[in-house]
Amino acid sequence: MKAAGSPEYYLPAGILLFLIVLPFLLPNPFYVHIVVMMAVFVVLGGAWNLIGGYGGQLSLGHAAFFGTGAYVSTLLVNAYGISPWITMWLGGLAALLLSLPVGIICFRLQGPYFAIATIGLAETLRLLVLHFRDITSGAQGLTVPFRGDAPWLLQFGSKIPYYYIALIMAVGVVLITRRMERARLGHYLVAIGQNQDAAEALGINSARAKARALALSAFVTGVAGVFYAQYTYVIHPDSVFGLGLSIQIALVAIVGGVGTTMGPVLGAVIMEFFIQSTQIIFAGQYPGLELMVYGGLLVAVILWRPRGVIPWFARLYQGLVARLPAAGGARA
Amino acid sequence: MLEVKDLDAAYGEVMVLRGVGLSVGRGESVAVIGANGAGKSTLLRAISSLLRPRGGAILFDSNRVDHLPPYEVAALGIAHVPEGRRVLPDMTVEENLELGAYLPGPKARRRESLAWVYGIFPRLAERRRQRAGTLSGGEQQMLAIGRGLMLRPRLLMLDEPSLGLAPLVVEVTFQKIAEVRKEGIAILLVEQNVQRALGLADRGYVLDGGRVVLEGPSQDLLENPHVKVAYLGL
Amino acid sequence: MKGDILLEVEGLAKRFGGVQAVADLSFHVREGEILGMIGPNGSGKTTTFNMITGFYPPDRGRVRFAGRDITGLPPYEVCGCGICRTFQVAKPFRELTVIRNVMTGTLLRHPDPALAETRAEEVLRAVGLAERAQMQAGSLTTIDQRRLEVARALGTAPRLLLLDETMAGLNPTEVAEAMRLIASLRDQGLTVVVVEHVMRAVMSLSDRIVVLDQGTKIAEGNPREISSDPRVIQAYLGAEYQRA
Amino acid sequence: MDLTTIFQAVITGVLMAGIYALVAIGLTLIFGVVRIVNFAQGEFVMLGMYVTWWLWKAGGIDPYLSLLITMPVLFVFGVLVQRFLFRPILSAPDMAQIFLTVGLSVVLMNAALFFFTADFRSVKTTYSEWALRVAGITLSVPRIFAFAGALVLAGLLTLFLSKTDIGKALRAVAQDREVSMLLGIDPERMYLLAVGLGAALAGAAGGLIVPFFYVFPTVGVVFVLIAFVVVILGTLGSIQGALLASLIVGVAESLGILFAGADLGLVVVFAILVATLILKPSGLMGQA
Amino acid sequence: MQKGRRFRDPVSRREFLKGAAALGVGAGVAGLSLQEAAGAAAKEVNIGVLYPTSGSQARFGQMCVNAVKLAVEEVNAAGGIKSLGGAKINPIYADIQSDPGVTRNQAERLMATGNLTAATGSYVSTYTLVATEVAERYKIPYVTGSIANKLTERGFKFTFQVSPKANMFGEMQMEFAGTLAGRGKRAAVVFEDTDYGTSTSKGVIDGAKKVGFEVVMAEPYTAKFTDATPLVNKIKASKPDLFFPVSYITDALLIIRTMKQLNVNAGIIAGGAGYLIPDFYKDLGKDAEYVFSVGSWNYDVNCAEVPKIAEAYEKRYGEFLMEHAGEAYVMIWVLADAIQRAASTDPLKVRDALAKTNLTKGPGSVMPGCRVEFDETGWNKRVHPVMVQWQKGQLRTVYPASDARVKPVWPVPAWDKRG
Repeated sequence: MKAAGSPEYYLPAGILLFLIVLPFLLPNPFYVHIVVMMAVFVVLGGAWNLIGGYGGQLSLGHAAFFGTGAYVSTLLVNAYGISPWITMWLGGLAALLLSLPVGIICFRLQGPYFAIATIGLAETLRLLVLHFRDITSGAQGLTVPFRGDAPWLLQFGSKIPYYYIALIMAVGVVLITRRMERARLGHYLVAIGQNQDAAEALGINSARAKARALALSAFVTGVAGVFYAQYTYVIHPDSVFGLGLSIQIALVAIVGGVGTTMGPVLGAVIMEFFIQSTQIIFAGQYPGLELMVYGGLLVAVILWRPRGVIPWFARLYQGLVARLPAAGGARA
Repeated sequence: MLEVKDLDAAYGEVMVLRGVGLSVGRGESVAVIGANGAGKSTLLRAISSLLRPRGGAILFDSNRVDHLPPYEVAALGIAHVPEGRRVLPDMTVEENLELGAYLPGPKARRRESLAWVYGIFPRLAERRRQRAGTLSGGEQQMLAIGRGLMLRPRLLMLDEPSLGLAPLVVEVTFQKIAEVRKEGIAILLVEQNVQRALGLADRGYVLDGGRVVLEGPSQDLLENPHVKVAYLGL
Repeated sequence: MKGDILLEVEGLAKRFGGVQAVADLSFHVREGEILGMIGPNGSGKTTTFNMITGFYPPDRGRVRFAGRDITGLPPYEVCGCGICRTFQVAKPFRELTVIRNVMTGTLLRHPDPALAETRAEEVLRAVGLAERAQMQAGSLTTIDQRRLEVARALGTAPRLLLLDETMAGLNPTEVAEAMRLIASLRDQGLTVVVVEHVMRAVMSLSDRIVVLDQGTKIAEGNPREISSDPRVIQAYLGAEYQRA
Repeated sequence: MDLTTIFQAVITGVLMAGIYALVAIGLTLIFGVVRIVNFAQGEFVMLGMYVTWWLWKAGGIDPYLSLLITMPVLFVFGVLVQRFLFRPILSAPDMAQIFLTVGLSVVLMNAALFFFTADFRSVKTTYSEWALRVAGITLSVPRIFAFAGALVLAGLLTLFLSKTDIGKALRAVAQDREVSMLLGIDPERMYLLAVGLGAALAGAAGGLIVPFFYVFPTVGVVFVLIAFVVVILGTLGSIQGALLASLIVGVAESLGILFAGADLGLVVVFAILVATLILKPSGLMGQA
Repeated sequence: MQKGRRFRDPVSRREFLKGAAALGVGAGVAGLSLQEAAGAAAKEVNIGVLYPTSGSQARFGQMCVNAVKLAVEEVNAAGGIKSLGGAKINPIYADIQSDPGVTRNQAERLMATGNLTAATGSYVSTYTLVATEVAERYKIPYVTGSIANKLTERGFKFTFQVSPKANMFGEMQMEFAGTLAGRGKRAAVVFEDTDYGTSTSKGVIDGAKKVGFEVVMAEPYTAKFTDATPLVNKIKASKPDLFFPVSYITDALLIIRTMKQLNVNAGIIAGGAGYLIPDFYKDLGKDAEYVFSVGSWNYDVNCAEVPKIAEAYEKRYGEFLMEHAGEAYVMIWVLADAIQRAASTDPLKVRDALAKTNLTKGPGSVMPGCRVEFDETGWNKRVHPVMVQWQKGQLRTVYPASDARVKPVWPVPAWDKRG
């Protein structure tokens, strides 16, 4: 019997409540920054998961969509003063349009061929953005002019509004993932991932299903790129189109657990925690040490949980749910 | 020489062999027949350790071999010619054969074995420099058997050597197997072509649904009406 | 004879490397019948299925379905036309539940997941898997995996069902069950082609039988004709068997 | 654009191809046998370069001579990597494998930074500066050595794979792991060998590059992306493919710089990659 | 290496642990809290120091950090900040990993948790652009030696730029080239496709017309090449009299080596960075001779204190103090001066003091021009670039006349005519 007072309901509700009040519990803006970055990577990892996890297509070029969103939006904001609330959709749309040829080219490829082709496409885009500096300002990057508190321009003096926007986006991605998972597309993608031949025999056009998932994924990634540009004020071809970002996006989903709704959420939290703690604990004094530790942690997690931490975490969570008392009542 | 006792084997959750018992004596040739899916190939895979059994025991020269890795089973002198031939397609015929004598013992006799195998399969000698992947089905089957012989096995296990071959080629293949038999090598033959298999073997087992349903001398089985029933549903 | 010709295969051929898997194969299937397709291992039955359903492009030949040329269409379009197949080696989506496996099929005609689920439940009841709906497909027994394979195919509401060795590895009771299931499908108006090794089943189920050997058709006719055809016995049991 | 300039570009591209080939062959060998795409291959090269540099600095050993030490050292390193990092995840999803090697590359790169600092090291030999001039075309001697070294090593590897039993066993494992076991081959040992050889080749690449290039912690990044393009273009697992593809990539890059622009050389290379994959999704040597 | 305490930013680490606990993920690092016992001394002025000490820019970043360490020790040894009772400067180092994203993150961390009075650093303009955006929002003064014009042209109140601006470099190079070689020469310009390369080369290309040069080639390139031959081959085909490269490190070295090999004899007037570091001469030896370059600083800048500083650095680190490291050094003294005048650790007061900076003597003044005074945008209006040339293994300033220590060697002997 599941009552509203059972842990199954009050635990998630409690977590959500905690997330809503979280910024006020944090000692200073840096921690708000960390949770904002966690939320951004929940969005990115979640978006990647749509095609990489459910669709089983290991993309290492997602920075291309992120960068496209960030650049298209920022160029429009700077040139025409359009509100980022509007260019957000345009940035997402641009990324979506980019995904169409990417899909046509790459979905014919398998495994490592696919992964490396996507690296190639993102790198090509990065080099072209550097090359056409009359339009993109090349290596100078683009700056979002500082306007102080300007909600219409998606700029705030405090980090807290950014946090809530990022939180809404992160929750949005979780909901999109759940929705897709339950819709026809999600069923199809999972089936393709399990056995493409069997799926095709059941009338599933696997190329089309993957292209749709990629388009959705690209769109969300592009929107996240716009938010990131607004939040971080400066974008640069190497940072928003770089291989490092592509890898980190995929890593979030992989460390968490691909093809699951909550995997990227967990992955983003863990990865960001690794990044921040290594940077802080080994700060500055011994060059290379912090990244060495970070890389080591990465290797350790993958050796320990090659399928991501989500199955392990899910057991912990279920155990917790089972052990928690029903709200208002004593332990039975 | 080979003794299989009460063998259970499964792929994942699906039980394929249930309590199979079988034996092959020195120099004896034994056929395992049965319809597709009866578990014949699984039996051979379990003997050569490609598949770890769920239960039961496999003994070779009275020693347990069911927990050895496959390459150590091979070292004991058990050659497994797998279903579908599985020649190494990007290597030449001769390279395939040479690899058959990869282990130290057989390697010492490699030149001799090569001559022996070419003697049995002159066709392979003609094609020694050709890539194995470009051979015809029958030639590939000969190569696979030849490769098994290079091990100088005491037991040669053949999995469906007639698979996908034209009748004439099947004919030739079985003549060759008969020649091998004369060399004193024990043979464990898995086959669905009842006539061929039993024609060659001293004894036979009929496998159905993962169990041995009939066993006995080949002649008895050939005359047993149940065999025909099992095959043609008559 | 049963109804009109539903599927017509004409001069189909396929070669893999050194092996001619199928050579100049022609046959047809009539609406509402069960056509058995038999032949020794490696005689080209599965390759034929693969060519009909678009997994392999044929080297030569045509496939016509309900008057439409479907040669070379991709598998999902072939399925969309109303031909669905099962695989010789069952290919369940192992990590999914049984009901979700079947939903993958029913979603083709019912894009709304709720509707697709209802339909999937119906199909599961029809094949006798209803109680296992929530089990992981990978943990099913052989017979249930075969049932699932059929259920998934039925979910796409096909006019023609191609069953590839659905009974391999089943014990006699299970074979009998499978036969009942297939017969009931025909009774519901479905056309079925069965590739099968279990002769007992083919012989009693099929309206007509096509026998393949070495990639060509060596015999065609009703079960009685086939079982007494010397070419068939030779192909199966060896040349001298009849004399023995 | 006069003909000499174009010819110089082509020759330069061919010489660059030697280096690309060396890095790529190690990569393709590891993939062919163990089925792991090693994103740390560039860092293997970096290690080889540091070993070579250190031998020169501390022991005054000539870089070419030190190949005799560098290659065994890297071989052992590769064996250890296979044993303790790759083996536990051989049956894990592709993704986990790729990211394990990414993590490894981060660790190696920063370990080098930690132990050797970010200084740019170089080895000055008497022949570092030598150049041949033929008909207005200049060829750097150490680059010719590197190219020749690449050819020799590729040749030796090919000989090893085609003439020795162990080499054949390695190929057997790559083609059919199960059958190789039936022939008495222990695939685990072949995996150790393959990764060891792949690493040794990376070490050799490092040694051959040092006389005309620089050693620094992030140097692997310079080579690895191109090496990926090469192995994919030439079909993963194919050594001949890697050789052919590295020639194409080297010349395309060089001509791309000449005609399209110095910042677009790689774009030209990627364009060729994409075009090839559209026509042949499994690369030049792939079965259609 | 620093002796004594191993970790130098205890404040932020302790803060982090608090934050981590708040996030409910603190358990993993709780054990590490033992190491923070050292705690902050009573009187310290925290200065954030952000340089890339890992990743592709690590070589430059590490040299800058070395210079900062030297300057901090000197400030503290000289009695610290006297107006604050001899408070010591406590540098809090952060490695920005040659990555704009990490720069953002580290800037956030230091400025939110470091209890900073001011910050300095970044070397690469791209990173400085990011860091100063953060500094502006946290209202923490940021002193930089990065050269992008944009840095002080955004109306920021908290960014201070001690170095010449990007456009001045190219203008200086061309002005010098004009006086050196006369009008009507053929100029080839190549630059790595980073911000530094594109913005300084723009000055070169624009300046070429003014001195009547014909630009026969102007091309960006990607610095991660393994062979400069394709590029130099193309340069050779354009038959230049003068060659203006803007490069990082390996590309600079390969370009010069290859020019020698292909016998390309244009006068080389480089754009700083890779041409001005110890590695350049160490690797090229005599082939580095006669190469000109523009620089934002040099170790023979014509100011009284410079020889002493250069000597101290070289003695300690075994290599000469290169331009960006020199600036990094100067900036610590500029900050010390402002804090001294502010007599406060309050970032706002220090900002106001910085804005009024007018250093004419002491180690804080030793930019070219020997004076540091910020205009209303925060730019050091007294500074100009200098032209230097490699002569006998030394980098010597040759232009403008006010700064020149030696005469330029011109024309440069052809490669095959050198001893």
